[in-house]
Amino acid sequence: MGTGIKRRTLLKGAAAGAGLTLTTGPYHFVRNIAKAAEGDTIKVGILHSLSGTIAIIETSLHNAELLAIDEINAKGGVLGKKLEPVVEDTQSMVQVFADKAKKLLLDDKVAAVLGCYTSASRQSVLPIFEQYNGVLIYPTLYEAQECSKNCFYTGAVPNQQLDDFIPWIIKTLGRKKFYMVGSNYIYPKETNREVKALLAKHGGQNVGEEYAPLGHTEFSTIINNISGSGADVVFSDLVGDSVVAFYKQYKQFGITANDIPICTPITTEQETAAMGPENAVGHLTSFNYFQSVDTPENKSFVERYKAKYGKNQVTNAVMEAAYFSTYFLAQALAKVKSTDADALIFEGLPGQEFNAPGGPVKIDEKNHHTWLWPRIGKARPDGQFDIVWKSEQRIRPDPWTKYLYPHKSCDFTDKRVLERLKKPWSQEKNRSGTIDI
Amino acid sequence: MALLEVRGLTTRVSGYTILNNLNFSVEENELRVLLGPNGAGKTTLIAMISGQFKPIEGVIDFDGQDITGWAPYDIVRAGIGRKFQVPNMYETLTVYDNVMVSLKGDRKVFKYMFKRVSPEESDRIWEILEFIELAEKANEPADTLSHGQRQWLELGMLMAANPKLLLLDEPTTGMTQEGKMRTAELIQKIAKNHTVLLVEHDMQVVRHIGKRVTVLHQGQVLVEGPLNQVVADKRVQQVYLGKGKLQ
Amino acid sequence: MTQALISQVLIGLSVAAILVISAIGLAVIFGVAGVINMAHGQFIMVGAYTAAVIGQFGGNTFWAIPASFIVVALLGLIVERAVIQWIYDRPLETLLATWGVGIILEVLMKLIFGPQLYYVGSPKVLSGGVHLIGRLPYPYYRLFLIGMAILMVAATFIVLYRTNFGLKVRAVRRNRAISGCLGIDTTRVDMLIFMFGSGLAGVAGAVLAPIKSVSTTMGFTYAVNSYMVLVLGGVGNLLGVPTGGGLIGEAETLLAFKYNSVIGELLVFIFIVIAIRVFPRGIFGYYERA
Amino acid sequence: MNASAKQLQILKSKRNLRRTPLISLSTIIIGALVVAVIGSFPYLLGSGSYVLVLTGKFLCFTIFALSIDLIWGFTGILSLGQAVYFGIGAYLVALSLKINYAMDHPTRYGHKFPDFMEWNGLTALPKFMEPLVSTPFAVACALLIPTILAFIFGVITFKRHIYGVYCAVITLAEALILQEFIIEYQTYTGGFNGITDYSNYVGAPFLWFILAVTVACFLIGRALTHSRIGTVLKSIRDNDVRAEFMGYNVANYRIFVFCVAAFMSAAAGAMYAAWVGIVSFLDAGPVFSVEGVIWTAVGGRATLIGAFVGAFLIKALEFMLSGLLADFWQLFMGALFIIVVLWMPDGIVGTLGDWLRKRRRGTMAQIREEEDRRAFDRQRDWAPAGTVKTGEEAV
Repeated sequence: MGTGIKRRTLLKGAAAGAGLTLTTGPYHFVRNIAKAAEGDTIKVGILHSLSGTIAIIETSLHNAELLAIDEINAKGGVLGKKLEPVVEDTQSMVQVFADKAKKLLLDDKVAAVLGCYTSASRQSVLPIFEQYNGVLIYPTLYEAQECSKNCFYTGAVPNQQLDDFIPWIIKTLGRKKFYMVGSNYIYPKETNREVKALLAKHGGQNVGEEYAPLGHTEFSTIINNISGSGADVVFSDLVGDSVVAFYKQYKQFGITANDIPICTPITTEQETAAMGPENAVGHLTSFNYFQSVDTPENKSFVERYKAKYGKNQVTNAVMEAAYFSTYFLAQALAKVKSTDADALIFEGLPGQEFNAPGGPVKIDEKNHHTWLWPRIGKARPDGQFDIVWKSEQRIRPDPWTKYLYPHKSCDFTDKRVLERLKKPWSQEKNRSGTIDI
Repeated sequence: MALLEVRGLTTRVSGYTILNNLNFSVEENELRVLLGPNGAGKTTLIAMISGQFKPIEGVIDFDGQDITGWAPYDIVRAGIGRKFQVPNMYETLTVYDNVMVSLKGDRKVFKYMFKRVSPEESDRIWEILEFIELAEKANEPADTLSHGQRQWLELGMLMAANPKLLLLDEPTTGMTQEGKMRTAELIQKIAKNHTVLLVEHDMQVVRHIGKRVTVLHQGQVLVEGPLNQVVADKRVQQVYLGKGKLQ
Repeated sequence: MTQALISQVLIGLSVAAILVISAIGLAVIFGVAGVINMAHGQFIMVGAYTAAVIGQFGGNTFWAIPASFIVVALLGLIVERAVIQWIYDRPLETLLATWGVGIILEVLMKLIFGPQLYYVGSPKVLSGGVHLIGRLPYPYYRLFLIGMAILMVAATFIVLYRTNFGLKVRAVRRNRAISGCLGIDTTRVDMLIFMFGSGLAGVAGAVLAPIKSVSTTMGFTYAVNSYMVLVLGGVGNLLGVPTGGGLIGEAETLLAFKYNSVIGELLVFIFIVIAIRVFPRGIFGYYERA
Repeated sequence: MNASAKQLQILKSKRNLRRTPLISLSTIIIGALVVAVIGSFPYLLGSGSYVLVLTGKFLCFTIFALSIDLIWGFTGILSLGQAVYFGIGAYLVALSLKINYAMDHPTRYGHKFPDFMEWNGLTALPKFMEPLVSTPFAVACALLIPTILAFIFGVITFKRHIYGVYCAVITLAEALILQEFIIEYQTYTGGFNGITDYSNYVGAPFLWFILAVTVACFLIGRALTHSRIGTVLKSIRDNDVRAEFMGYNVANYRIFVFCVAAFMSAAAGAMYAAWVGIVSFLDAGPVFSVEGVIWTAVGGRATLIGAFVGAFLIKALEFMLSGLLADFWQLFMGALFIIVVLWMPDGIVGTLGDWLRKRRRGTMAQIREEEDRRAFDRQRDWAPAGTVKTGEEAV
């Protein structure tokens, strides 16, 4: 016991030392190495989950972004410098997203960050980007009702996915009784609100609405309810594992696309491949891009992607967005000839055009969302989609859905907004471009 | 009156009647030896008294109060200490702490929280440690002790708890002959100022201690009386035929 | 309404079957070998991936079942030899070690197969369903699952209670030292029983893959559910598995039918915690003497 | 050995047994050093630094690990639901901060109350949440509610003699329930998104506050485990049946320490929420609980400092590796757990301690000799199956 004193103190010393050095020491060492490389490269943060439940989709975004960066560097980079991706694994946990965002901004001092997939992750990092005035390019379709100064949204917003989709279902398919199934978090809930608004507008009918826990894979009950509700079309915004389990069990309970088709704004080629085409065939998806899009740009994009990541890989809309977002960033950097955040946000990125695989896309000058080409695809027996409808013109993004928020809009060229945003974050915490009209 | 009195005690385990309407009592300051062939219900009786099991019928009176069906710790607080068949202490604690934890005193959480070891208590601990000849091992964790020493340590712990009645369940199991003898002496020392109920197989030990003996058979008292008289008893010899002969 | 309810009860049966199938392997490893196997979910996951690979070569579930059993049993052998055999006497620490094993398995599988979801089809024979009651047909595959559940429980019962090996297993479980002295090769018994349990987990993966999604992260949920089933039913008694599974499965589906899936899950968990407080050793668990 | 030598021995043991002071001087010195280093981070690294942010977080984790160490390492209760108390503490504080923040910073919908309530269809702050507007009240709740909860759980668990594996699994289930609950009632909890975008307190003053609380927790832990009650707790861990038959009401001791631990976790959670500015259901879930257990195991059970080492070491490794080799860094974590369990069951600190103790006893040769003697002693008289569970021989 007595001899224990010295021992215990020795331990405390050793332990404490170990603890501290291990937190700070190597970390700074690594950081300094990175610093040495600085100057001849432009750092770009890649912030996706490579492990955990969301890694399934986010890894493909991460791949697409790296592909684009390689291509850009192959063409000589930007301003004579190479783009240097700083990859972080966010482990599908929102806290880690927040952590790593801080790291990228404070320590790596990246020019901009490409990243996030779920709304949860975006909302967890946005406050940080606003506080430290970074640039986030967010390539995912999302529920809208948001426009932050520090974020550029290159994915579809509801008015680009639903405004034509719902009427099309009602008119062309002639199906009016909707049953809504969704995962239990913000994206499906907001989307379904909009769907309901559209139904009211176009004379559709909402016969049921149900939410399953994220990662839920037992849908027999929900399917039973669907068949009981007399619905003639299912609107699903399930995500992740749930999608696959739902379609499989749907088929096993003997419901085909001819009886009750599943219409969804989120099921991609990746899921149809995972659930087995025979389970998906005939069901409908509304997206701005499908692998089957018939343009030379897309053909070569798919080829290059498969060449880099393997034959059996499929491309999807979110990946396409991730891909052209990277090009947007490169072009913007070239345009403003600096990595200054405000320059990128106000001159660089707005109005950027790029001839994406899915057709020419453009970042809106006013609301920092992206003009896209809505399409409706019908799943084929080979897991690809037949494009059964394509909008004639590029659709303007509408961050504030007009059916829900008629008196709101987002405009970063508006005086009031600019006034507000001139102030530093410490004085003015509201960094959104929302204005009332 | 008797310190411990057991009336009509009955218990069954999975259908077998272990104790069958057992009547039995121990006087103040006596050293009582409990004999009996295997399965006679000796250990069960101990378990009943110490509250490990609840009897189906019957009453256990201790020191004038009915302790039937009490929780073990309450029974201990009432003044009954138990020594297990297998040596049974706190392996990672030092010998000293083992005894210290067992010291008599209030055991309520909050009363106990701020208590320190008083000089008197410390002296008591060392007294005991020397009594059981483990003083020079006071700093060693208990699991470094040999089997015999473990048995002794547990006896020491019981002394520290200083109960009115000690239940000793075969304290000499697995000891060498001289180990047994020394244990027997130790028990006699203890018995000077405690009441002891001893379960023992080894006749040499019993002879050595040799006071009043109770023989259990099939869950009932067969004979009770001074050793030599019991040994002479015909029924006892019958019971023990084929089993360990009473030589 | 009543029709829907009855069909719901039937569906509940299949859910129960799924729970039983995923729990039976754990019942052997946890209940018999006494190892708190946190990697159970990952074992199931490996089984499912085996089925996926078999599928790539054109084999269907019936091929996948033996294949997964063998593969995961071998995996179990490796884990047991490398890790578990040293810590049988420290059950709570098997929890930590196997947690590590689980992580490693997940990462390895991700490195080998990539992060995307994998596809496992159900055999042609079992596509379609039979009209029992209500509007919906009852899928053959779910009948098959119920059959599998019964089969697996029966098989385990026979192995544990009707074979010489099972006798040894139970002997070792009661008292390792003594059975060792009686000339039972305890190491071999431990090894085999762990392999058997793992194999069952593999089978679970193989038969569940066609109705669930197959990804490297699928494991955790199964592990959790299995533990719930076991603890509710009672560890160390085979009857506990179907009981626990049945109760949870039916409760979950009926509650989900009455309210919704999320509330269903919630209520079931609460119900379990209360139940365990009432039966500390589970409904069928036996009490250690003393 | 002869009598006089014996007496000498005894005297020596007596001298050695003079209780170590609550905290030895050298401990104070080194402890102060560590505290000083961490406390000066804001100046060493700049108040905006990322490492600073992490340090505050790790300190909260340290307290969390410490609480697990108290119940697991010292009393032998393995709880896989400790995050329940951490989570409740964190959520209550986060809610209060969020409500206040929303009041003067309109959310993205332009309303004066948390946005997750808005998109779940509320039009105003629900009545029962209005008390949370006062942060002190929220903090009080954050500390008390978990403790009371722990008391209730403790009573219904330990009074029924549930411990070991069953306790582990029940507590696991509790963590799952809370997680489900948070996700389901997202109207009030933010659900899957968690609660974010409120003013956090990153900066020197709050770091020092966290540091102070951490030190306090260590002192409490030390006082608890070093005092006489600590010995009782250890004896319960070693052999609860014997303790019961020594007249200790084991259940009460378990409940007591369980409540203390819950209180610490809650405090850690409360500070965590205020420091990092985001909480999610994961902070209340089973995975986080198990992580805590693993920190304790790696650092060293039954050694307070082990909690500190474990939490810092693993979290630091995790965050560095996940940056350097994003794809397969987790392999190392998995391997680490296995290695620790197999080769250093007492964790890093414990193993170091053993080693030092042995060194002090003399040369390796002497040690081996001693070990042999011990082994011989233990063999000397045949021990009955020492493996038999206590009390099993009864009946």
